[in-house]
Amino acid sequence: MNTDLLQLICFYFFGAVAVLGGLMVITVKNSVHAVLSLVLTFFSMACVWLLAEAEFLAIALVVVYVGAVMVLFLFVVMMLDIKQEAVREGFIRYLPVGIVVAVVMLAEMLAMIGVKAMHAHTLGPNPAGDSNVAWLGQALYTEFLLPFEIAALILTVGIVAAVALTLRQRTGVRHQSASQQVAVNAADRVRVVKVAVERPASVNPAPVVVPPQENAP
Amino acid sequence: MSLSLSILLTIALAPLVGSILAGLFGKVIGRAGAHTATILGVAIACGLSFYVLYQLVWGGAQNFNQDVYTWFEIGRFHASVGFMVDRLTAMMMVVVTFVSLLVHLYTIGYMADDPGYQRFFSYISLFTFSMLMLVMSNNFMQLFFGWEAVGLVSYLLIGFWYKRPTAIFANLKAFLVNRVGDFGFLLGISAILYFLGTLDYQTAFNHAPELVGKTLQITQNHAWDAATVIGVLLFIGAMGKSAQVPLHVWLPDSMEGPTPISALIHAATMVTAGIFMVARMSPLFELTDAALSFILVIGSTTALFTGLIGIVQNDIKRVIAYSTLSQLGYMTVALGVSAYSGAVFHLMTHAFFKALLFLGAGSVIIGMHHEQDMRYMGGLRKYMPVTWITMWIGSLALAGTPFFAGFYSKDAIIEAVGESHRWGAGYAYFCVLAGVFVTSLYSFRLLYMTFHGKERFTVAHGHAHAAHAKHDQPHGHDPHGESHDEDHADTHKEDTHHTPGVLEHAPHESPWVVTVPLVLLAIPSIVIGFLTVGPMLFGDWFGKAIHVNEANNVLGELAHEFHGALAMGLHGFTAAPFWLAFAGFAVATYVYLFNPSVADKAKHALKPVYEVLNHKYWIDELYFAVFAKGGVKLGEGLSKVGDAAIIDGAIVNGSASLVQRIAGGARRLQSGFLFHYAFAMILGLILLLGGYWLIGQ
Amino acid sequence: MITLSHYIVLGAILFCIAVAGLFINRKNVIVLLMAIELMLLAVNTNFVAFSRFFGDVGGQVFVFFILTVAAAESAIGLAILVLLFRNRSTINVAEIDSMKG
Amino acid sequence: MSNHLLSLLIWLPVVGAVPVLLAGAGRPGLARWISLLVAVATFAASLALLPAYDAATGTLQLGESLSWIPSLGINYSLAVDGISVALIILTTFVQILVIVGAWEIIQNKPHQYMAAMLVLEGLMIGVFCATDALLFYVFFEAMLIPMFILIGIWGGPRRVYATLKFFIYTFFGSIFMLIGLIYLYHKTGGSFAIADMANVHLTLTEQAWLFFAFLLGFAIKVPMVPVHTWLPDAHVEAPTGGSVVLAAVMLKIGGYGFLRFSLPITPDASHEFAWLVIVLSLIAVCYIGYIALVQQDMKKLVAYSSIAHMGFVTLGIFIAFLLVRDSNNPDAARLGMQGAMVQMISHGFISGAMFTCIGVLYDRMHTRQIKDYGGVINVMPVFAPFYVLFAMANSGLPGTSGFVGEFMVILASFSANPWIALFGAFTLIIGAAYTLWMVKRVLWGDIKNKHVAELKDVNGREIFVLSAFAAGVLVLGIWPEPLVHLMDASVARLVEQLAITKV
Amino acid sequence: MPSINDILILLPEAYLVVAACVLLLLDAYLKPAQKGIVHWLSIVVLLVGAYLVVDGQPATSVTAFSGMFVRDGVSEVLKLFSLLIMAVIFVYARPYLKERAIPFGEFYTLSIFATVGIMFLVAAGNLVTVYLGLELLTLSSYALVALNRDSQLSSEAAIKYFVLGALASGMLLYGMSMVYGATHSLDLHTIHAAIVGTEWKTLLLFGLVFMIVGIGFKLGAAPFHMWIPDVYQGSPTAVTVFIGSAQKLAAFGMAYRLLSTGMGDIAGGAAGLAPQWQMMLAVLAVLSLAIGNLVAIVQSNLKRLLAYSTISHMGYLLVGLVNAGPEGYSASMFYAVSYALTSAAAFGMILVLSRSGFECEEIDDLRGLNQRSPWFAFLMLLVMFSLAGVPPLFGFFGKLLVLKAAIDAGMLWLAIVGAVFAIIGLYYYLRVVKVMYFDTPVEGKDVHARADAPARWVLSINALALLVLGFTWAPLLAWCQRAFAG
Repeated sequence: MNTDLLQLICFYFFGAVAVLGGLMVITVKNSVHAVLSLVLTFFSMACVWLLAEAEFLAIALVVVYVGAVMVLFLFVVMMLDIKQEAVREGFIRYLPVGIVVAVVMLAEMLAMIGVKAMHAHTLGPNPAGDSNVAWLGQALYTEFLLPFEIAALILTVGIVAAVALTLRQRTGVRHQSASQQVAVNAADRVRVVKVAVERPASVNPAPVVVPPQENAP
Repeated sequence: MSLSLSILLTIALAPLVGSILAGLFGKVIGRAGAHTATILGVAIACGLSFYVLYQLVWGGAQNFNQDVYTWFEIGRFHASVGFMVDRLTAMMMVVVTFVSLLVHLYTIGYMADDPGYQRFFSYISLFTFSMLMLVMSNNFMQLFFGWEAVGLVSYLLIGFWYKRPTAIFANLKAFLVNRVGDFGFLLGISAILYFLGTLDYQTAFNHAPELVGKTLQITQNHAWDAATVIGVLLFIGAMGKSAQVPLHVWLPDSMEGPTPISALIHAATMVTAGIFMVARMSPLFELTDAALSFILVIGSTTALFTGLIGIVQNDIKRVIAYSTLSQLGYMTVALGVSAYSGAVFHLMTHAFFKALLFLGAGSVIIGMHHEQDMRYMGGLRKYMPVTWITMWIGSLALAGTPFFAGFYSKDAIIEAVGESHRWGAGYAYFCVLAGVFVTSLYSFRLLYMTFHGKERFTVAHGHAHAAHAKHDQPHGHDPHGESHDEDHADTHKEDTHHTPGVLEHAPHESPWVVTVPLVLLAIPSIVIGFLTVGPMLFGDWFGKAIHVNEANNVLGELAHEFHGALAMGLHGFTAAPFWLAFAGFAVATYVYLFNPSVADKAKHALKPVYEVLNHKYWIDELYFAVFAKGGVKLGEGLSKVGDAAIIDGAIVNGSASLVQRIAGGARRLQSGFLFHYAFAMILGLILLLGGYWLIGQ
Repeated sequence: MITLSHYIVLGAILFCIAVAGLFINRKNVIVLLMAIELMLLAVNTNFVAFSRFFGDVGGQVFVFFILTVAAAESAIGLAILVLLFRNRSTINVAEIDSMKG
Repeated sequence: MSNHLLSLLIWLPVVGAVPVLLAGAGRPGLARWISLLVAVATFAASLALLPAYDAATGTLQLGESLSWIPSLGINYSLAVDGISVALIILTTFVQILVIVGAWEIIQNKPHQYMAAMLVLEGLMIGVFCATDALLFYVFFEAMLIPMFILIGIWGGPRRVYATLKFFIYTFFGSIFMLIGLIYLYHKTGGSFAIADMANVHLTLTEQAWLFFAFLLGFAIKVPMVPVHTWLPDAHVEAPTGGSVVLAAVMLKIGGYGFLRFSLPITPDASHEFAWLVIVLSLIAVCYIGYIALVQQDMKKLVAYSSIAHMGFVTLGIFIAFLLVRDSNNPDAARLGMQGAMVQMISHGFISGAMFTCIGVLYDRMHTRQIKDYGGVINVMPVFAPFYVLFAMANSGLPGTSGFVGEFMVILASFSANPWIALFGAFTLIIGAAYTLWMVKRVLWGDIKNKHVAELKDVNGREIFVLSAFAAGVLVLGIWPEPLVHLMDASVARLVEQLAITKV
Repeated sequence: MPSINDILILLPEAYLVVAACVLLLLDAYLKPAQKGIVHWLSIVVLLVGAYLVVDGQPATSVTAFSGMFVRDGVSEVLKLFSLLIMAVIFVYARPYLKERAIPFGEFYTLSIFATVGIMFLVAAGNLVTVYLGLELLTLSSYALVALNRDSQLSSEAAIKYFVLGALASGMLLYGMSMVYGATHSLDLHTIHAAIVGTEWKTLLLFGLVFMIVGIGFKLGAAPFHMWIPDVYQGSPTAVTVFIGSAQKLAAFGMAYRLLSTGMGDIAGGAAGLAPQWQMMLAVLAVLSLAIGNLVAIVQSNLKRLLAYSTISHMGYLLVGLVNAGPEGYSASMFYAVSYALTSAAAFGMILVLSRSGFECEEIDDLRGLNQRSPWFAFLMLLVMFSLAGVPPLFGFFGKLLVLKAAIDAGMLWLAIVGAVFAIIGLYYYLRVVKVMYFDTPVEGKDVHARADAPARWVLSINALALLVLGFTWAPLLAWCQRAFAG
């Protein structure tokens, strides 16, 4: 069997699975299913990348995405326990709009990308040589050192942000704050309200003194 | 010997100083101080005016023409304040200051009880100043200044009793109608500046011949003769000030002012400013037959038709007012036939006898405790003999009785019209002749109704009623006066307590300050014509001040037949005017003295005519409806449609609310839904892409 | 024979699916996040393909960074989601519209 | 010192506003006195312009120039000619009266009021001094801010509508002017100097666009029909002092702008479209006259009358084109333009005085409706003559300043076209009609109601203000030559410039 | 290979990163009562950073790390002002954070990280640096927006911001991939050079469109503006001020790097894609002007109003950028700086006037401010007039410059559109002034300046600077012009 043809068949197969998975992501009712469809897509795309001999990235995709990100997604989906039935309302109504927009966009994109010209580009010898990892690593630690460091920063931010947002200090617990109690100012607590003398009795009289509030947390 | 600037300045400024003293410091100097100051000022002016006249006529002084200060100077245009004094001016100065002086004196008595005493003196002195500025001017700018300044004082004085709704209506009306005239006048001055490039009299007159052949392109294919345009425009100014038809409507109403004012301003001086102006501009008017014909027709119409109204009036002052209108018409007619000196001569004589009549009427009004309706008078001669006699003198002069002042001037005018061949002269001749009859009729009607016959008033003792300027108007004041303002009505109600014809005291002769001026005016009313007709009309008295083309010189023609004042007077008895006047006298005597019922019968028999006259040809109503009401309606319409609806409503607020509405709509795009936001972004992307795709194709 | 256009068209299709997913889905924020992941996948495919076909390492390095960032992004995104759910007890997009206009 | 006189004039009041503000709400008296002091000092400084300025040449003088934005060629450059000097002195003069006029009338935050007034004064002087277009624009626009505040805080019940309308309206006009200025900057190759702009060659089309940009900016300020509707609202709602400054000085800036920009920069387009401005001016005189006639609110009436009178300013300026170019009558053009200038100054006095008078009444009765008054003269015998005097001046009575400008403009416009003069002279009738009818309804007559009966006559402070205005009105009316002379050479230069085509 | 020189060029950024980490640790170990020190320290950190930016500035443009990082005049100006504005924001934020118990440490660290992101973004010489800088900035921002953890609005804003931001960066990346495909390079200068020879012009254009979406999103230009109002409103005001001011500088820098450096400008001649992106930016500018100004009119929430105002201001910024030449860039940068300063003051005012349990957010909350705090009313007046572009305030001159830039580029129509919308825009700024000055305060809503003295002082200086800079903006302009002169 011709290697080229085999590659092509593999490409079409994985490509089709990826597209199918993608479509399922946006259409299935169950969020868990959607996540799993996305995992499927990632897997297929990893294979497609492999066909382009981007081995490191293909593995990274599986490891980073499927292994970490998607698990996180699954975790959140399950943690939040979203009611399924409510989530799908109105789906059919907007489907046509979605299809039209997507198709128009695809048409425009394909028209502009110049698919024909690209058709001429076939896979040449692998520029990475023997090791895709070495190829990448070389670039990463020389030319792309600065971005690499920035990426590290971004990860730091990710950590700090995630912690800052989700670390839950127990609020609403009433505890005594001696310093606040000492620093209290009478004027802040008691407000003398002038009441009109001639106001008829039927009208609710304004409270003379506003009761002191609870200690602010 | 020449005139000095300082004398002229003193003449002009002395009344002004008096006026300022009385006006600004009236409280400080008190009543006596006020009248002393102003009378002193006017007296100085009067004395010096006589001196100036003397110098010019007998002293051999040269005409004076000098600028006092530059008002503005822009390129070749120049306006200044200055004096031009020649015999014409000097005569006017004398008339103005003399009459003014007498009116000042008279006012002491007439206004004795009025709270606005100082103010009044201030006004009339200010008027004297303004009038002097007008007549002494050597340029158009100053002429216009004086022109409008006298208008201002007239406005203030007509409205002197500002609590009276009718007075403040009349003064507004007077000012506005005058403004219509001034509108033309100002355009006339503009035309002079355009064609002659100057505002200076002398320069303008010197260059006047250049006007011939010049035209003013009014429309694409129509050009008007320059001189005619100037003449007509200037005369429109004169029509306003001298109350010529159709701008005469303000003068009768102006009688709302105190009587001294009627005498000074609305009879003797201000209203004659138009006549004076045209005479002064004679070098310009002589260039245009068309404008003079226009003047002639207007003047003769005024002379006859306003006189007719005088016959049916019952208010003593109004009769005289219409008489004034009519006489102004005569003067205008004289101008129209190029008999400028005739006009000015009549102006002078008229100033004396009409001031006399007005002051006399004022005296009657004082005597009648501010009753002005002649229907409630009668038989006053025994109560107020001096007034009676002087009024007779004035009326005789007015009617044109030979040897009286009015005779010479009026007869000369009639003769001049007869001589003239100008277009419209025939019509004018008819009008002035008919006018003589009418004049005589209303003059004697007035005398009879006021001084003769039986007393139609009763004296109600003990009926306490304030004897001040409150009075009712049984003659039916202009109905629009009431409808004009809502505030009008309630003031009027107060007055209805007053029963007409009931006096709380008997009539009495006026104090000496009133009668002395009457006497002093009566004298020139008799003799001034006799004395001056020769030199003024037929001699070269005015010199170059009045310019008449040889071809138009009707007075020159008449001069050939003139053989002295005495002969003229004697000849007067044989001429048509005298007999027409006599006819008027006879009719008046019969109807109003011997058989008053005839008057009523005639009124019924000639009801339509009476109605027409009584309503003054409905001109007031017409003007009120068209200009006043129409103007307000137009203003309201423009305000509602133009400003409120179109500009503010549709455009300004409309665009604001349009923006608001668009904003409200655009706001809804921001739905708060995440998918809409994403959709918007993607749509933007698609559009940008599509745009480029299309361009790329 | 696999050509560049194969990859690019596949990328474009995935991209469009992601786009469609973004606004077909009116209920669940998580699906939105997943659509974005799909979009990044499309981008990555492009980069990989260009890099491979033109022999430039930059594209693949870029993909490496995109993967890194996407991981951090997911972490933050999910944290926000959790926060949202905690505050509003829903992640239904159609209910999150308290700010509008 | 003298070469910084203009800067002093601009910044003295602006800086003077700071201590006024600092004096604070607690010591209103002190704030008042400081502001009066500053205003008087500014006035004194402005009088120093008279000897310093050489009226014989009419050039821009007392120039100062400081590079402001060197990279854009924007300079802080000031200079004055006769026209500016006159307007500056008008400004400083009116300012004193406004401050005195507000003395005890403004009880709510007087320090802010005074400070806003002073800042406004400085900015207005700046407009008259600036010879750099951008600097001009900055002053021109900045003026709006204190005015906005003045109307908004101390104004009447509909002040918000009025003040927003005022601000947006004027901003609307000037923003297009800004575009025009930038375009010109582009054309001059990087200079905002007005003189450079005047020298740059422009095609007729360019000029036409620029002309309309300027027209929009200045016409709204003047204001001309049909962009005038902000003025009545602004006036009605503004406090007395605001109205006075607005009418007396701010409107003049529009007319001044025409002279400084439209005329020298777009002479051919201005000539081309002079008919338009003339027609609009005549509409202002006639149409607005009728509208003024039916106003029920005194301030509105005077505001409309301002529009009508400002019509003479634009008329006088633009007939100059007909006269110079079509009739070759430069002297008449000078006459017309002088008329416009004198009218500006005179209207400054008259409208200021009229608004002060109305303010006097309003302070006592808290109404400006004509129908609420009647017979005021009975109870305010000192006030009434002032009112009559100013009304008369407003209706253009000779001997008052109101006459001079209109007289000159009408004289000149007759030389351009008699019909223009005809419609222009219509003001004699309609102007008198609306002004005096108001006088009749307000002053004359018997006491209308008990509120009128309780009116107190003017006090010494008010008499001072009114007398000062009256002096201005009368002196200018009786002897305008000094003012004319001050501006004549400058006007002559402008007229010469008009004759030169740029195409 | 990177050398020590590269590090030196990068010194300010490196320093800030280290400092931020130190602060983070410090915060973790400090007792709650001592946390105030983090506040002052972080301000010092920023100021030192600013000093380092200016101090080590090389005379000419230099690059580091294989062209990944550019240190030139443009980045200097943008960095300096970002740092200064961040310092100002920290001052404003302290009382606000304190009263709302928003974690201090995280706020400061994330803000500093975001600032570092800005610094990388505006100094990027490579698509990768652009992307990473952008992500560093936006990821921090997402977290900051959500930092008020108990607020519903805050989390709603965060999720909206996050989803749309991710979408935008997805599109940006897609565009970058296309550009990469067309030019075979990620380096901006190389891309620029490759434009001439590329056979894939359409592909490039295609990429450009996608990148412009990314830029448009970051700027908040319509139709990619939808996130702005909600995020501005929902974020803690202390964060809104950051998004509304310093981030605009970043967005400008990003636009400049991607479009001018990458896609070519007028100076590059016909070879570049300048005509194409000029046109696109013009469209975005008009839409932004229209939507921003129009919808702002109907807002009642002050933060939302300022959000729409931002959109319109970005429209003006784009008007300047459309010029596609040094004049236009300097005008736009000047505009960005002036806007950042002004909007910092505007939001600072909200911060200073807010207090615990009361966000001074509604326009009506300002009613009668002049009667209670005349000084702050006056400052707010300056801010509003500056935003409206009324001389002599700073904002006017920015507008002047961008309008001039448009006219210089022969786009008179765009300048006129800008002018027309300035008029509409004026209305809502005036409305704020009106509320403060002309309305009487509502009982019980007595707005006072409650913040601590430093915030009040800095706010005063910030707002007064708008007035002072109105007279003395020449050096800043010269600086901006110099940055683009090379």
